[in-house]
Amino acid sequence: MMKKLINHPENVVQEMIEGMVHAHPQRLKRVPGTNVLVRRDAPVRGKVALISGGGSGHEPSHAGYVGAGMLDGAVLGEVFTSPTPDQILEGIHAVNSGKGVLLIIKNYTGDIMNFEMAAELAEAEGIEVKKIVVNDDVAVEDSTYTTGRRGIAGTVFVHKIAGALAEKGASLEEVHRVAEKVVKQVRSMGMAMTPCTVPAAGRPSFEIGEHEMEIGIGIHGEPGTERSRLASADDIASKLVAHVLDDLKPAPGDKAAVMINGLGATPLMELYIIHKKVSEILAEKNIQVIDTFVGEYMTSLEMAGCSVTLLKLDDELTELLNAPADTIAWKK
Amino acid sequence: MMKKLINHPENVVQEMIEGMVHAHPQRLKRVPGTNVLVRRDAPVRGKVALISGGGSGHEPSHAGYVGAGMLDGAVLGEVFTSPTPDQILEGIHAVNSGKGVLLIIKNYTGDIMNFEMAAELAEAEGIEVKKIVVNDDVAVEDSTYTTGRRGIAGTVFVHKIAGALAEKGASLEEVHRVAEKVVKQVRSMGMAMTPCTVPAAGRPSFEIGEHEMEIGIGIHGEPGTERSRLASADDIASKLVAHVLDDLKPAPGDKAAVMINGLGATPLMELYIIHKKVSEILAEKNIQVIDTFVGEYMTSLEMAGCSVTLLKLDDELTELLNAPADTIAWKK
Amino acid sequence: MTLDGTKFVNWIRRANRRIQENKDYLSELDRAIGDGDHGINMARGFAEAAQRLTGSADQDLGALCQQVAMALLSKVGGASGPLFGTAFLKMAGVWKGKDHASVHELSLALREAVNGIKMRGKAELGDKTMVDVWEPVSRFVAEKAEHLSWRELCVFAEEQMDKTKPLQAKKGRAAYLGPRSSGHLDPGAVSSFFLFEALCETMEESGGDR
Amino acid sequence: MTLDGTKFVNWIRRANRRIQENKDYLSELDRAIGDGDHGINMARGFAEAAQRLTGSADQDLGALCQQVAMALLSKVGGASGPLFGTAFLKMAGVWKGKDHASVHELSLALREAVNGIKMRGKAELGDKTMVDVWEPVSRFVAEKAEHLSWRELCVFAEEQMDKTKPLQAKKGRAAYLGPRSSGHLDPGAVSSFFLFEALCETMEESGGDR
Ligand SMILES: Nc1ncnc2c1ncn2[C@@H]1O[C@H](COP(=O)(O)OP(=O)(O)O)[C@@H](O)[C@H]1O
Ligand SMILES: Nc1ncnc2c1ncn2[C@@H]1O[C@H](COP(=O)(O)OP(=O)(O)O)[C@@H](O)[C@H]1O
Ligand SMILES: [Mg+2]
Ligand SMILES: [Mg+2]
Ligand SMILES: [Mg+2]
Ligand SMILES: [Mg+2]
Repeated sequence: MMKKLINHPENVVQEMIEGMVHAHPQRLKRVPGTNVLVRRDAPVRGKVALISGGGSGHEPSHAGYVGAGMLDGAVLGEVFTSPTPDQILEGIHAVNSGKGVLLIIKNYTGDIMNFEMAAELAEAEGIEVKKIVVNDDVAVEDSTYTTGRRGIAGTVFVHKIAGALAEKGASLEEVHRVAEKVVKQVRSMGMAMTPCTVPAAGRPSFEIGEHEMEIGIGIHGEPGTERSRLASADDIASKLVAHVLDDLKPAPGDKAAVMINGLGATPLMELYIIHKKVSEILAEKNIQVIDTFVGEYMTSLEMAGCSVTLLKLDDELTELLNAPADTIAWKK
Repeated sequence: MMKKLINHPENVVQEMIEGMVHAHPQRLKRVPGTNVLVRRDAPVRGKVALISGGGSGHEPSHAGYVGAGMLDGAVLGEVFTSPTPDQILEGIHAVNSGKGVLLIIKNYTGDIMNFEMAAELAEAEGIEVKKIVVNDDVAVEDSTYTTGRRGIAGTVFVHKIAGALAEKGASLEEVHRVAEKVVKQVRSMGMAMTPCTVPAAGRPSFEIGEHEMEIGIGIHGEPGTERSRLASADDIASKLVAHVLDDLKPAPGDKAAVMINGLGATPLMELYIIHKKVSEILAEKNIQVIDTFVGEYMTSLEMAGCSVTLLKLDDELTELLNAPADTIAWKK
Repeated sequence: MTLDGTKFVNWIRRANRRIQENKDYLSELDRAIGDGDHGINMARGFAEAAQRLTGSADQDLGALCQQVAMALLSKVGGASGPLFGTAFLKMAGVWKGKDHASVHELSLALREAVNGIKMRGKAELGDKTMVDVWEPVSRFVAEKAEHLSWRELCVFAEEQMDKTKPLQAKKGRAAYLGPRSSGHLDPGAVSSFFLFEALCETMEESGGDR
Repeated sequence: MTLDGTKFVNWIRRANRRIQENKDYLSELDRAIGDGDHGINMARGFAEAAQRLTGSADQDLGALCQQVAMALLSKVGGASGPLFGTAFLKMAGVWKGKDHASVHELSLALREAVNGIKMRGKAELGDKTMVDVWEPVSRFVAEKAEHLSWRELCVFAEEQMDKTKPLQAKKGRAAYLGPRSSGHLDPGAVSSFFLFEALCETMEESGGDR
C-alpha cells in the first residue's frame, strides 16, 4: 500500500534533516542533538529572530524558508505532529541575538500549546518572545466556540513579509505588527483528491471514492469539511476563490498576491490550469494581482490537491514581499 | 481512475500555457498563435539564443527555465509528444537576434526528427542554427545499434551552463562547445514506484504491483529497463549512484554538482532521504560536491520516483553554474 | 489502598503496554476524525516514560511524576503531548516530597491535573476531548473517597470514554470536521481511559478491591 | 486501377475513420512498449488531414499529398509525425502536377516515401518500426506492378505488421525496453497497416479487384 522512498518509517524526519544539511551546508546548520535547523550565520546580530515550525511532511515548509530575509530557524516535529517545547526552546536559544524572537505558529491546538510552553520557558529565562498565530484557512468556521481557522499555505507569506522587515533591523514590536497585518489580510482554501500516508501509520489517512474529492482540506491528511463529486478544474478554482473572496472581501481595485499551492502529488501543469481560472476571476472582480506564486510551498506529503491563497497588499506589504530573500525554496 | 485538476484532457497544454502567462507576465510572453513561450525581452540583442522544448508534462521543464541566464524560448508539445517543426521554427524566429540559435534537444527519436526538420527550415532561411542532443540517462545502452541514451534531468544543467555563457555574449560556437562539454560530463539514472496518466489517454502508463518498482525509468511514463521488488531508499540510492559512477568514472578529488530530481508525486522529504545516502556515497568516493539541487526539475506528470544526476565540474562549468539566472524555476 | 513509588512505576509500565498494544487502534480512531497519529504519538511518549522510570531508584512520587511529565512533553508532541505532560506536571506538584498517596491525595492530584489540562487546552466538558474522561474520573475519585472501588472506577472511566462517541467535537483537530466528527470515539478519551484502566488494574492487583 | 484526386481523398478519409476507431487500440499498443500516445497522435493528425482535404477542390495528387503532409507534420508530433509527414512529402514530390497515378506511379511514390522514412528515422528493416510495413509493401507493389491485387496487398500488409510482434526494437522509444519489447506489435506498423488497408479498400471499392 505504502510506496515511499524511505528506510525506516520512524527515521524519516532524522534522515530528511541529514539530507538537507548535506545538500545545503552554505545555508543551514543543525542545532546539535535537536531537530532544529537554523541559518548558517545564526544568531544574526542586531536582528529580531523568526522561528517557524510544526510537524514535518509540509516540505519545503518550514526549513526551506530559513535564510536571509525570511526565517532564522525552523523546528521540525515528527510527521504531522507539532514539535515539543524543549525543541522549540533550543531553537529560540540558537537564533536569539538579544533583539527578541518571533514565533510563527499555525493555528492547531498542538502547535499552539507546544509553542506556548516553549515561550513560557524562554520568558522565564528573560528572553523576549512574541507569538503570531496564522489562521488563513476559510474552510473552517472561525468563532469563539471553535478552535478557529487553521493555518495553511498563507503562513509562507508571513515568513516572507515579517522576515523582510526583521532583516531591515526593525524591532520585535514592529515585526510582530506586520505579521499581524499579514494574518489579517491573508486567506486560503484547499481541496484534495487523494489522501496521504504518514510513514509510521503505513496506511492512507482516509478512504475516498474514485470520483470524489474533499473540499476544505487542511495540510495533515485529515478529511475536508465537505466531500463531493470530483469537478472540473474551473469549477474547483471558482469554488475555492469564491470562499476566499467572501471572507476577505477585497474592494475592486485592491492589490493582491496570489499563491496556488500544490499539496504534493499534483503536477505543476494542473496548478497552472487552476491558476488560469483564478486569474480570470480576479480580473473580473478588478483585483490587481501584483505577484503570483504557483508551486509547492506547503505540502501534505503526497496528497493530490491544491490550495488557493489571496493576500491583500498595501504599499508596505508590497515592498516587503518584493524585498530580497535567499532561502532554499524562496529566492527573490 | 484519473484524478486530475483539469477541464478537458485535450486542452491541458493550452490552459497550462495561459495559466503560465497570467502568472508570470514579467518573465514570459507567448508567441501569438503558437505553443511557444519566450523571454519577455526576446529577441535579446547581441546574444546567442537558446531554445529547448519537448513534450509537456515535465514541468517546470522547459518554460520554467526561460529567462535571463538560461533559455530564450521553450517550445511546448502535447503531453509527452515532441512539438512539431512549424512550432519550433516559430520559436526560432521569435528569439533569433542574428547571433544564431542553439537548439537543446533531448535524445528521443521524435524530438530529434522534429527539431532537425525545424533546423533545416531555419537554415534554408539563412538563420544560423546549432543543435545539442542531451543523452544523460545511463539506464539505456549507448551503442550504434540502438537509438542511444535518453535525455532526462541532466538537460537542466545544459540549460543553465550554456545559458550562462550565452548571457555573457559568447558566440554560437562557444555556447555549443560548452553545451557539448556538459553533455559529456553529465549522467543520470531514474526509478519510479507508480505510473502516470497522460490526460488524453485517461489510464495509467503501466501496471505495477504493490511491492514493485521500475528501475531505469525515463520521463514519459514508459516502463523502466528492469522491474524489481521495492527496496529501501538507501538501496535505491546506492543502485542509481553506482550506475552513474560506473559510466561517468570520476576520479577521487573530482568536483561535481548533484541533482536529486523528483518525478512528480514524490515528497521533498523522500528526495532528501535519497540525498542523504547519495552524499554519503560521494563522500566515500572522495567526490567533492560543489552544489546540490534537490527538488522537481524534470518531472513525469504525477509519477512517484526520482532520478539522480551527477555533473562533473571543471572551473569553467563551476563558474557558469554559479552565474546569475533569473527564471521561474531556477534563480541564482 | 495507597499509591507508592513501586505501584506508580507499575502503573506507568502497564499503561505503556496497553498503549503499545493499542497503538494502531488509537491511530485508527484519530484517522477517522483527526490526523491519524494519536497512537504513534502516545506510543512514542509512554515508551520513553516507562523506560526512564525503569532505571529510576526514586521513590518520591513527585519526582517520578515529573519524570513522566518530561518524557511526555519532550516525546509526544502534537496536542496530546502538552496535555498529558501538563497533567503529570501538575500531579508532580501535588505529590512533591511524598512517597505515598492516599485516595484523597490522588483526588487532589487529579483535580490539579484536570485544571492543568483545561487551562492549557481551553476545552470544557462535552467538547469531545480527553477532558471528558479526566474530569468525571477526577470527580468520581473525590466523591467516592475512601469508598472507591477500582473496579467501579474502571467501568466508570470506560463509560465516560464511550460517551464521547455521539458528541460533536469543539476542540482539537476533530473540531474542523464539524458534524462529521459525531459517531466516533475521541482518541484522547480512549488513551486516557487506558491510563486509568492501568491505574485501576495496578491498584487492584496489589491491594485487592478496596 | 488508377488513383485520382477523388479516390485519394476517399483514401485519407477512410484511413482517418479507421484510425479514429482504433485510437485507443493504437495507444494501448504504444503503452506496452512506448509512451502510450500513438493513437492520440495519429488521431489528431489524420483528423486534421481529412478535414483539410474535405474543403479542397484540388485534383492535383501532388498538392493533395502535400496538404496531408503538412497536416501530419504540424499536428502529429512525436516520432510518427515527421515520419508520416516525410512519407507524404516525398510522395507529393513524385506526384507533383499529376491528377492520376497508375500502380507503377504508386510504386515510385512509395519507394520515395520509404527512402524518406529511412533517411529521417535511420531505421532498417527488422528494427520493429513502421519501416517493417512500408518497405515490404512498397516492394510488393513494385513487383506485382499491373498484376497487383488490392485484396492480396491488404493481406500482405497485415502479415508484415504481424511479423513485428516477436522482434526486439532497435529504434524509437521501444528500443529502450531491450528484450522486453519482444512479444508486442509495433504501434507504428499497425497504424501503417491501417493506412494501406484503407488504400486497398478504397481502390477495391471504386475499381473492383485489379
Ligand atoms: N484543546 C484540547 N483540550 C483537551 N484535549 C484536547 C484538545 N485538543 C486535542 N485534545 C485531545 O488530543 C487528542 C489528539 O491528540 P493527538 O492526535 O496526539 O494530537 P494532534 O491532534 O496534534 O494530532 C484528541 O483526541 C483530544 O482528546
Ligand atoms: N527511427 C524510426 N524510424 C521509423 N519509425 C520509427 C522510428 N522511431 C519510431 N518509429 C515509429 O513511430 C512509432 C511511435 O510513434 P509515436 O508513439 O506517435 O511517437 P513517440 O514514440 O514519439 O511517442 C513506433 O511504433 C514506430 O513505428
Ligand atoms: Mg498530529
Ligand atoms: Mg510520444
Ligand atoms: Mg492526531
Ligand atoms: Mg508514443
